[in-house]
Parts: sequence; C-alpha cells; structure tokens
Amino acid sequence: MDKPTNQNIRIGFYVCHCGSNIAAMVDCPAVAKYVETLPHVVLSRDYKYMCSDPGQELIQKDIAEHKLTRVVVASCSPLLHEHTFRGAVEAGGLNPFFFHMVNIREHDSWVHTDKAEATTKAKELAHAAIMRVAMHKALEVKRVPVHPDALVIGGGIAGIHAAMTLANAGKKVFLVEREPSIGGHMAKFDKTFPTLDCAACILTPKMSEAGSHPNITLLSYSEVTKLDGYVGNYTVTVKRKPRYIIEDKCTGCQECVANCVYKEAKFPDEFNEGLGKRKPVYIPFPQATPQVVVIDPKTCLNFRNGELTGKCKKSCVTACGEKQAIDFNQKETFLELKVGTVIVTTGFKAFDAKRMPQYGYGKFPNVFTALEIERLVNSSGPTGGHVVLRDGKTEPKSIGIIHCVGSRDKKTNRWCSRVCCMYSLKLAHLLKEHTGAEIYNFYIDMRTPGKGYEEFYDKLLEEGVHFIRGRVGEVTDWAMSKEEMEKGKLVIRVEDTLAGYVRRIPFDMVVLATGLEPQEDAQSIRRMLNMSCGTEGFFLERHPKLAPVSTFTEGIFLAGCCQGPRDIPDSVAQAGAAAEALVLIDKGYIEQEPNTAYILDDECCGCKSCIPLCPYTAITFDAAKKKAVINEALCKGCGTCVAGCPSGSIVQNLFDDEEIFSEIEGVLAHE
Amino acid sequence: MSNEWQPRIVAFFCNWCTYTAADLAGVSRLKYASNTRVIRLMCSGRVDPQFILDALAKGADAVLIGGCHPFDCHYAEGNYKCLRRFQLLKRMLADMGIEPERLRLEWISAAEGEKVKRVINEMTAAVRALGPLGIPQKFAEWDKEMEQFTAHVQAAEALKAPCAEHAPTQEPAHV
Amino acid sequence: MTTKYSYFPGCSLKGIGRAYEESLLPVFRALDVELEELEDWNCCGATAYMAVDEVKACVLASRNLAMAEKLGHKELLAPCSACYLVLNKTKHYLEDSPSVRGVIQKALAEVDMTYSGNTPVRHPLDVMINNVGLDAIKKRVVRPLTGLKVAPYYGCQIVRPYATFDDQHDPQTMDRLMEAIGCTVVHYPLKTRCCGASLTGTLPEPGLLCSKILLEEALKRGADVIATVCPLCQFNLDGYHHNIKKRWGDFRIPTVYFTQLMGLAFGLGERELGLHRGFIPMKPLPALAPAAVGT
Amino acid sequence: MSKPKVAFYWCASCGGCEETVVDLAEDILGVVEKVDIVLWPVAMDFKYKDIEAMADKSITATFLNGAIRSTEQEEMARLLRRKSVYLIAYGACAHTGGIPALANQFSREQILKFNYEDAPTLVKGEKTRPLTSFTEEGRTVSLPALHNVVRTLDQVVDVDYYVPGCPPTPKITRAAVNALLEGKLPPKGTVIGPDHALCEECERKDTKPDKWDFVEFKRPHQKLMDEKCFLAQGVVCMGPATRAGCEAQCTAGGMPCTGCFGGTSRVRDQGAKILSSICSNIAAKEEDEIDETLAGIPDPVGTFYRYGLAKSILRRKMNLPTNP
Repeated sequence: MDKPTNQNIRIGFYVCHCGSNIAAMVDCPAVAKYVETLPHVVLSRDYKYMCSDPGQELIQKDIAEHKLTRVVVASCSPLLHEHTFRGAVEAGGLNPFFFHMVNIREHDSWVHTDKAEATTKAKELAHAAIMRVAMHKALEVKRVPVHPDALVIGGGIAGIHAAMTLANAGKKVFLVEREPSIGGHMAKFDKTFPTLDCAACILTPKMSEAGSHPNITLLSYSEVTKLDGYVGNYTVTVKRKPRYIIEDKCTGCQECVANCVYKEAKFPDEFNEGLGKRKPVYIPFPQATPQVVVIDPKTCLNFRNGELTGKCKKSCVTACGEKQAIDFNQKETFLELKVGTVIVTTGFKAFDAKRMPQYGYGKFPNVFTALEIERLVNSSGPTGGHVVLRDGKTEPKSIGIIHCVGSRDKKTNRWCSRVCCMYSLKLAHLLKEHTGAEIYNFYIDMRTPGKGYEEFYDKLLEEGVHFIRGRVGEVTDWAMSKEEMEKGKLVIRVEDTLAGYVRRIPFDMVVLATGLEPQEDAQSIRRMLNMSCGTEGFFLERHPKLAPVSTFTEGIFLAGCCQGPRDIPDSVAQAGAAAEALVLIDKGYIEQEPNTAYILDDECCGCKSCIPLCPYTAITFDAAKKKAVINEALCKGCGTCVAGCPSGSIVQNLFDDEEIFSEIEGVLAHE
Repeated sequence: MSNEWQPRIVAFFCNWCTYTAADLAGVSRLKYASNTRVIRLMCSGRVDPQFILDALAKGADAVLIGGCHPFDCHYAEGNYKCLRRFQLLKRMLADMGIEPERLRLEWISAAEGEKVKRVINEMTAAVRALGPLGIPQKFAEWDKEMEQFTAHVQAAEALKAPCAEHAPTQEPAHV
Repeated sequence: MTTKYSYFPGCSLKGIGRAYEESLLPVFRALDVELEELEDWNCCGATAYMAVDEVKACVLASRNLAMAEKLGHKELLAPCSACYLVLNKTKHYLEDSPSVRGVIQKALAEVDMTYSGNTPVRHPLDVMINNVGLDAIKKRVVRPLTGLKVAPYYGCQIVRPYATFDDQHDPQTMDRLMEAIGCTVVHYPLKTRCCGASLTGTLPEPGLLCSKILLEEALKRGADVIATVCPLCQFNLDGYHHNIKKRWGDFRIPTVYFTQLMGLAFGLGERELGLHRGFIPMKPLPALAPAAVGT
Repeated sequence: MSKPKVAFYWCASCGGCEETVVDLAEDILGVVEKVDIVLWPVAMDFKYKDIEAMADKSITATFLNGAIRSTEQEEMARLLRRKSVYLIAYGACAHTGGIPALANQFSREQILKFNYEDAPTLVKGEKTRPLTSFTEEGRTVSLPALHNVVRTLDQVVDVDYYVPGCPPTPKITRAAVNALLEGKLPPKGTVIGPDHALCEECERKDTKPDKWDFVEFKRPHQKLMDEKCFLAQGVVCMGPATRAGCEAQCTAGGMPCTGCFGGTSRVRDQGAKILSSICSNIAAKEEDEIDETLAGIPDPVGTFYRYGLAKSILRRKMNLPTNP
C-alpha cells in the first residue's frame, strides 16, 4: 500500500502495555503493527511502561533519530498522563501540542472482556489519533499570573492547618468560617484516638494562633457566596452575617452574656448538640476564636422575625459600656477579595441518625449519637463531663455502641467512614472510665489501620469492653415477656455472627456511631468552584494517588473530610495541600491549556449569533469593524461558540473542526 | 470476537463530566459493550451537529452525546445549547429516515461511572436491534445507477463505433 | 372530582378477608374514589405458587397487570398485601430481568395480551395518604373515634422488600391515618414483625407464638384494637385466640382492618363494614357516640 | 488567435440561470465578442453530435446549470466534461442540488406515481407514465430515464469552479467570466464569490440585537413590515450560514435568506450549521419548552436544506425503498 507522504508530517506511535493493565486485554503488538500501515506513520512501537522515564526517553530519542514531527501515545486516560507525554515531546524538541493521546486503558482494556474486541477498539481509537494529530498545529501555552493571596474555605482542623502553613510562609490568607468560631468538629471532641490526648489542648493553641496571625484574615460567621474570574485570579464574594457585635471592639469579656435579660440560659446550644443551653447572646465555647460573642436574632428579645423591635431593655448594651461593641443595626455585608489560590476544607456532616428509624434515634430518648457523647464526656460539656441519660441525672450502667450507622450500608451510604471504629473505641474507653458501665460494641468489621490503632483496640479488649460482631437489626423498647431484665430498657437485637445466634441485649444507653457524609451544601460549593463530586458526593480530587489534593481546576485544592472521610492526622497531613498552593504562588503563574477560541477576522460576518452563547462574556461585538471579537483571557475553551458559528468563522485551538472531523473519520476507518 | 455484525457507536463526551465518568467506569473495572468509540470534547456545547451527521455518514450506526447534568456544566450552560440543538436534530434525522434511537443525549456526571456502563449497554442493545445504518453502503448503492449507466453508455458506444452510419441518431431529447 | 383506579381484589377479599372489601369499597366511595374491579382477574401468584415457580407466578400476576393496563385507568389498587407484593415484584422483574420479561411477554402474547409496564400498583394506604390526603379524610369524619387506642400493625409484605411508600422499619402512614380519624395511636414497636403467616397452618407452634407476641404487646401497650392492612395478618391475629389461650393464656384483643375503623369514623354501620365477621368483636366503646349524620 | 470557445448547458433546472446570462444585458455583447459560443440550447441550435465531434478539451469553459437527475443529463455532463478545459457548476442546482434536490426526500417511484397517477390535476383515469423507449414501425425512440438520486454536478463529474446562487447574480457571473477571460483563475474548486456570510452585506445588519433568546419562530408572511433583522423578529433567516455575494437582494426585498448560495468554504453542512446557531440561541432550557419553541420550524429539512440537500452530509433520505 502506498502511503501518502508528507515531509512535514512524520508520526511516531507508541502503544503502552501498562504492565498487564492494557496488555492483558489488548494485543499491543498487533495495534502497533496496524498503526504502522497508516498514513504519515514512520515508526510504531509497543512498550511496557510509556510513562516511565525510559519510556519518555524513548520518545525523545525517536524524535531525534527518526525526525518525528508528531507523536501519538496509546495508554491511559489523557486526564492522567497527557501532561507527562506533552512534556516528553517538548523535551524531544517538538511543540508539545504535536501530540495526541489515546485512552485504551480506562476506556478499553479495563472495561471490556473480549480481547479481540478490545484490540479492534484500540486500533480504531489509535487510527483516529493518527488522523487527528496530522492536523495539529503548534500552540503556545498561555501563562496566567497567579495572585499571591490565598483563600481557605472552612475553619476546621484542616483549614486552620492549611492557613497556618501558608501564613507561616509569608502568604496572605483569608480564612472563611461559617460558624461564629473556627475549630470545626474537632473543637467538640474530648480526647483524640489513639493517644487519648485532649483535643482542646492540641487544637485551641492552633486556633488562637490562626486568629492572631498577622498574615491571616479570619472571617468567621461568613460564607463564600460567589467565585468569579479565572484561574490564578479569582474575585471572591464573602457574605458576612451580622453577629450584632463589632468584632474589633469586643474583648470577649462576656459581661453582656452575664447581664442578658434572660437570667437563665434556656435555648438549645448548637455547639453542645442541643444537650446544653445558651442565652441569645453567647460565645459558642470557652476557647472560641475569635473571642467574640454573637447575638442570635432568633432568640434575642430585641428582634422578632429578624426585625428589630427595640422591645428589650438591652441590659447587654449597658453591660458592654464604653466598649460599645454591640450594634443591633448590623446588616449582612458582602466583601470582595482577590485571591489566586483556593483551598477547600469544608469538612463533613455527621449522618442523620433519624434516617435509620430502626435504631430509634429521636424516638427513644436514651439513644445518643456519638457527637452527643463527645459533648457528654467533655469536662467543658453541658454536664461537666458527667455521663447521664437524657433525664439529666441517671448514670447508665450498660451502654451499647452500634458501629456503621450510615456507613457500609446500601440503603444509606455505601462507604466506610473510616473513623467510627476508632472513635467508638475511644468513646467506649471514656464511657467506661466515666461510668464504669458494661460496654458493648456491635461491629461489622473492626477497622483499625493506623499508627497505634490496633494496639488501642487490644487495650480496649483488655479493659473488658465487649465486642460483638454483627450488624444490629433494631433497637426496641419491646421487652419480651418473662425477661424482666428487658423491662424499661433499650433492647439491641443483633445476630452475633461469631456465636451464630440472634441475641437480645438490654441497655440503659445506646450510642450510634454515625458515619461521615458530605456537607449538605457540598453541591452548591462544588458548582461555585466548578469542581466535581465523586459518587458519594465528596469532592473529587484530580487523581486519588498522584494528585490527591488537586482538583481539575488549577489553583483550587482540597483538604480534609470534604474530599472523603478521614481522621485528624490524615486531615492535617492533607492540609499540606497548602504546600501545593505555595508552590503555585511562588511559581507565580499557571499554565493554561491553549484551547481557547478565536474569530477569523476576515471571515466573520458579524451575525452576532455567537455573542450570547458565551457564559463568560468573552465575545463582544466590535462596533467599528462590525465583527465579533473574542477576549482570549476570558475564554475558557468550551467551544460552544465554535459549534454555534453558522459560517464556521470561529476556531478552537486543540479542538479545531478539522481535527475533530479527522478523528471521526479515523475512528470509523477501520473495517 | 464473534462474526456477527457489531454496531459502531461514536460518542462525544465532555471532558469534565462524562469523559471523567467513563474514566471512573474504567477505574472501577465496570464491564460494558465495546462498541462505543469516545471522542473527547471540552464541553457538550462543542458538539457541532455537523459532527453527528458526519459520523453517521462515515459509518457510525449511532451517536451518543454525554454532557454534564443541568446546572452542572463546567462552562455554565454549554449543555443547554447542546440539548436545544439535539431536540431539533433528532426531529430532522427522523425526517431524513434515521431512527431516533440512533441519536442519544445523556447527562452523566463525573460520579456516574455506572451510568456510562448502563447507557452504553442500553444503546448498544438498542442499535443492535435496529441493525446497521450503513450510510456509506447506501451512498455506494445509490451511485450504482451511475456506474450502470456508464457501463451502458460505453457498451452502446463500443457497438456504435464500427458501424457508425447505421446507428440511430442519439439526440438529447429534452423533456 | 372523582378519581378512578382499577381494582384487583384477589382471592382473600372475596373469601376470608371479605370484611376488608366490605369496608374498603364504601370508604373509598365516601372519599370520591371510584374503583373498577378487573373483569376476569386471576390468582395474583402469591404463596404456594411463588414458592414453587417464581417465574410462573409472575406470569400469572402479569396477566392481571396487562388487564389493568388495558382498562385504561392509570393505576391499579391492590389492597391485599400479598397481591400488592407479587404484582410489584412482577413489575420489578419485568424492568430488571430480560429473561423473565421474555417469558412473560411470550406467555401474554399467547393470549393476545401485552403489558408495557406502565400501570403502577398502589396500596390503599398509599392512595389515602398521598392522593386523597389527610385533610380530605378529616373532612369526611362525622364520628371521630376519640379515645379508641389503636395499635397499627403493618405486617411484612407492604414494606419489605420494597419500601414503596413508607419506611421499611418504622412505617407511619397508618399511624397518621388513625390519628386523622380521631384514634389514639399507641407506640407499637412490633408493627412490622411477623404475624406467623402461613406457618400457623403447617407448624402451629412457632406460628402461633408469633401471633401471641403481637397480641400480648398490643395489650401491654394499652391498645383497644389492632388495625391491620393484610387479610392473612387479620386472620392470624383474630382467628387463633382459642389455640393461643390453650398454650399461653388469654390475650383477647380485636384485630380489624384499618378501613373498618375509617368506616366507623365516617359514620357507616358496623354490619355494613363487616365488623360482625371478626371472632373477637370490638367492644362498643362509650366514646363511640352515634353518628351525627348517616350516609 | 481564435476566440475561446464557451458552452452553456442546462440540466435539472428552472431556466432561471439562463435568464441570468441574458440579464448580463448589454454586457452579453461584450462577452459574445470575446468568445465563441459553441453550445447554448436555450438560445441557439446546436446538436449533440456537433459537440461529440469536437476534440476533447476544445471548449475552454462550460457553464452547466441544473442538478443531475436523469441519464441524459448525466451523459451530457460527462460529455461536456470531456470536451471542456474548465467545467463550471453554474447556479445553486449544479452547485448544491438546488430545489430539485428536495426530491431526495422521495424515491423515484413515489415521485413518478404522484406526478403521473395521483396528482390532483391529472385527468381522471389516465395513468400514463413516460416510457424510456418505444418502438414503432421498426424505429426505436428513447427517452432518458430518471435517476433515483438527484445529484450535484460534482457528484457526477469533476468540477473546476462553482458559481453559486439561485440564480447567480449578473455581477457574480460577470466576475466569473472575466476571471476566465483574463486568466486570473483562483485555485481549482473555488466557489466564485466572497467567503463570508450574508449578514456582512445585509442592510438590516445594524438592527441585530446582542441577545437572541428565541421564544417562537414565525413564518415570513406573519412579519414583513419591520425593517429589522429577520432573526430578531423570530423569522428563520439563513443569512448567517449562507455565503454572501447576492448583494442581499432578498432581505432588501423583504424576504429572509433561504440559503441559495450555500455555506462558506469552512462549513461542510450548511443546514446543520444554521440549525446549530439558531437552536443554541433558544431561550428555553427545558425539553418541552424547547420543543414548543421549535414547533415553529415544522419542516427543518425543507427549511435548512432548501437548496442544499444533495450536497448535504446525508444527501438523501435514508429509508427510501432502493428498488422501485
């Protein structure tokens, strides 16, 4: 067969075995042999690991020796290694965009079961790439300067740590927290596993350090509502909710709290999971950062339905005195920030135990969630660390802890929440310590992977805590007749899978080890930041192993439980996302995929049909020339206007019409 | 591979949702029919109706478009533009004698690897049931009438050559 | 405005559970819901059939579904729990299993029938709560059953394995419905526990024990009556008091269909509602004042 | 030096293209002076055998209008191709199929049956169809057969240049003739005419809004008073997807562009492109609302491919019976 030859187009083709990942299902040598016959192909190889150093060097060597001008690699997803190979092509002396990648792993070898079919598919996809790459043009990577300031969304342990890391490196950081204080879930914990050191002792110094760091602007009681701009240069709108306190003037003396017209605290305290009470003016917890009180307009007498009534005698204002920190006229304000990088540390939401009515939470008062127990065992909690039943006085003599509530369950959440086994062990230990009660853990599997975790489990076994392997069927107040011991108790019915029979065990108190879920507003955060979510609703990282804290948007990073359930050490480790942000800030620019669109100036007739198609207002109408113009800086490269241009007068780099047409032709060329 | 006819489906997947979902299907080692060939575009809004027609004309038995769910487009609204074109194109294809099952638009988020599998399997089964579309073969078949005619003319001329005087005058007869 | 449903009574409502139909029809009539009984319906496929050959049971069920679809009302009402489950299960198989679908379609084609899967199968509880609505029901109440303490008992089949309209573990629809007609609902933790089902007929000992547990707990919770949705549950709880008494003592408490209680609240007569058919009669409660207006 | 020989020929066309040549008015005399017309059936009496007798490539340029729809037209196209140095597809039908190509939505049998048997204007009872050959007294008379498929000229023979339009304007015709005479020929395959879309020269251009947000589509007769851009009034106008060069005579005359000049060189399917553009700018986001808006375009094929069906990517309706 005579192959069309073109001095300028000399394609080198490489098909990767990826060990056996591809080679087991795709006949790689056959693909290479087939591609060798295609137009413009001067070299076609199969190789064990193309992404390895020798693989990349092979490309570079071939470019020099065989005067290749185009390179196609058939291996994994371009989302994974396109960047790697472009680098190799560039190092070989070619423009990096004279390269195209064929996905024969994720889209082929991993999803098919018939080797002949998978091989045919690989050939067709390769054929398409060969035809496409011949059309490629040299492109230049656009460098966008990165604004040096950073934004951290969420002031839990991950957010605090990330903000501190950046601030210590001399970067300006905005730390936005929705609650009146930073600290997140960790602030509610009593002890941390497996070392049992006091959570507050670890966390609170970090909190106050973050609160007073000269490089950190702490925006508590605030929410990010909008993110505009483009990579490296975001304009962030932050809503500052009125706390009716002028933060700068409040010293945290809490005189106002003491002098509130409500002499007794009578409103459910959010920080204490509703187990304690607070006043309308309050500080969430003693070590709250910032040390600033907040007034809740829902319960304050001076408000009704959010409107000022002026009906209260405002003894708080009197108590505040000269400081004049109370301002009932505060309104919601919006703050605009310019940042270059964003670290998302929005954390998790605890599973709502009411979604599993068979466990009776909300129906039986003495069924508690793990977070409630965290507060109960906490010496600064609502009972001062005294573990009692919901009646406020009775100490439980027997406690059942049910694992995997809202985890590993097809009906609720399928994933393992990773922390529940360990915190259940911790709570078992603490509850035993506080009450001396008989404690049973009901588990599916004990999962204790972590430094010192298995040893902690062993310790608990020695402490005489009982472990029963089996998923609990129900918690009921139905006492079977003649079993007086069940009267007035909560009975856990469970199949003890080690003993091999169904047991009924009565308890005074039942603790539900609720799992971790994505935050309720995770979806809106995701949309705002243009991220993706995984199946479970946690934010999706760019790559689970190679880029676990990056997202598909340059300059936006993830850390902590918003990406998936994890414990404190892992959250803190992951807050090293800050390091990635730091690298980017110090580099000073982001390289942008040159996939922007441009108007063919002579050809555009000025029909204006493209102008409203651009969501970024990158297309405007040049009134003098009566033609459309694309602002390349604003263009994000979706190509919608290109598809919509009725006269074909808009071109998208990397996704040119002719490139796609040849891909279509190639994919269908194989007989 | 069996020798029976295999449908060929060309798919245009947006980079952010559906292509990523197909990657996820791979990472999850889901198994699905091998009849689909994916072409990656940045957004479903980039899907030019010309691409769809061209794919069909070049031998695809069906075309699948995958984009982000409403409200979830990485580029805000590209998916709506795709949907609007799709609605009319589907009708137009029906007018051109192409079954509506041969063009499908699906919203598949990056999390929905399972849906990639389901949609591809469903579509493969549906197209298999329809049988080949075979437009390139149709083109060839249509153009046979020209070949036949050329052959006919050549035969007539060959016949005419030795005894030109006796041949009936071949005047173009205008209708 | 009258809404119309196709109605599949099944064998029980024509036989042992006649009281269910006797109360169901007038109650729905009172709520302006019209039921049109399928002509020539056949066995739903439950119980023994289902145990021997599931696919054939589904074929039986699908004939009823096909007829309902042909009748043209959007939805099919199946009051008996067993029918409700089998019909729904058949729909699931039709959707999910191509092989079962193939068998069913072939069988239906033999008798020139088709079923496209469009007719939802609904339970009366579901229709009352989600279509009629509690407000409309409250409006029809002329004799609120104030003071009557009811243990709502749902049984297994309407919530397992498919929890179509209520929670699997803690269903609430009947609770709300009973409150709407003025009853006091007692906390009844065994509301979805086994009634003994057909075990009572074959292995009486464990079967009866199941029933006894339910009756005992209802009494312990202070209930005057157990309200149920299932003919088999009703029969098990109502029909074996004598046998239970012999073994464990007396646990006398009437078990009635929830529609019977609704009928009472709507002012209908006890006989009209089939209340005379129960073995354990409902006590004439002092709170049950005579109906203000008869219908 | 002898004058260059030029031929004009017509195939499946309405005769409008011939009118354009006449419309050159006094310029025609200039042309006639500079060339020898060797074939022009509409005006002069030349015979097939005259052309057949000519040496190959002895005609400098043939302007062929009309789509190729019958055996006779195909034969003539091939003959003229052989005899000509340049073969020019003249007018929309030869260029993109034109109105005759709308017949590609039907089979030959459907067309013949309708025209000779079912058409309401036919005399009742007589269902005579033309025969392709007829023998009487030993003499055989033949008529050309209708092809199943309507084709553009370049789908039958190699074409050098295209002169677009239904019909081409005198100006564009003159430009083509002059290019030939002066030897200033563009690359082979060029469409003579500008390569931008019509809006560029439309006098309604300045009334275009910045946002379209179509909520309904109207027919031209529903809105003719306004001097605004047709699309701005919700009337489908093919202008944005159609090659300029016609001097926007239709839009100036109160009719939206129907696309006779075909798409630009950068477009493979004019209809698909205008569909894409118009649909993208619909306001609705929900499927049923989108359909409601699109109900205003009841016949997308007839609307978007009025002149271009033969040249479109799909060419012809797919499920037509193959053998009548």
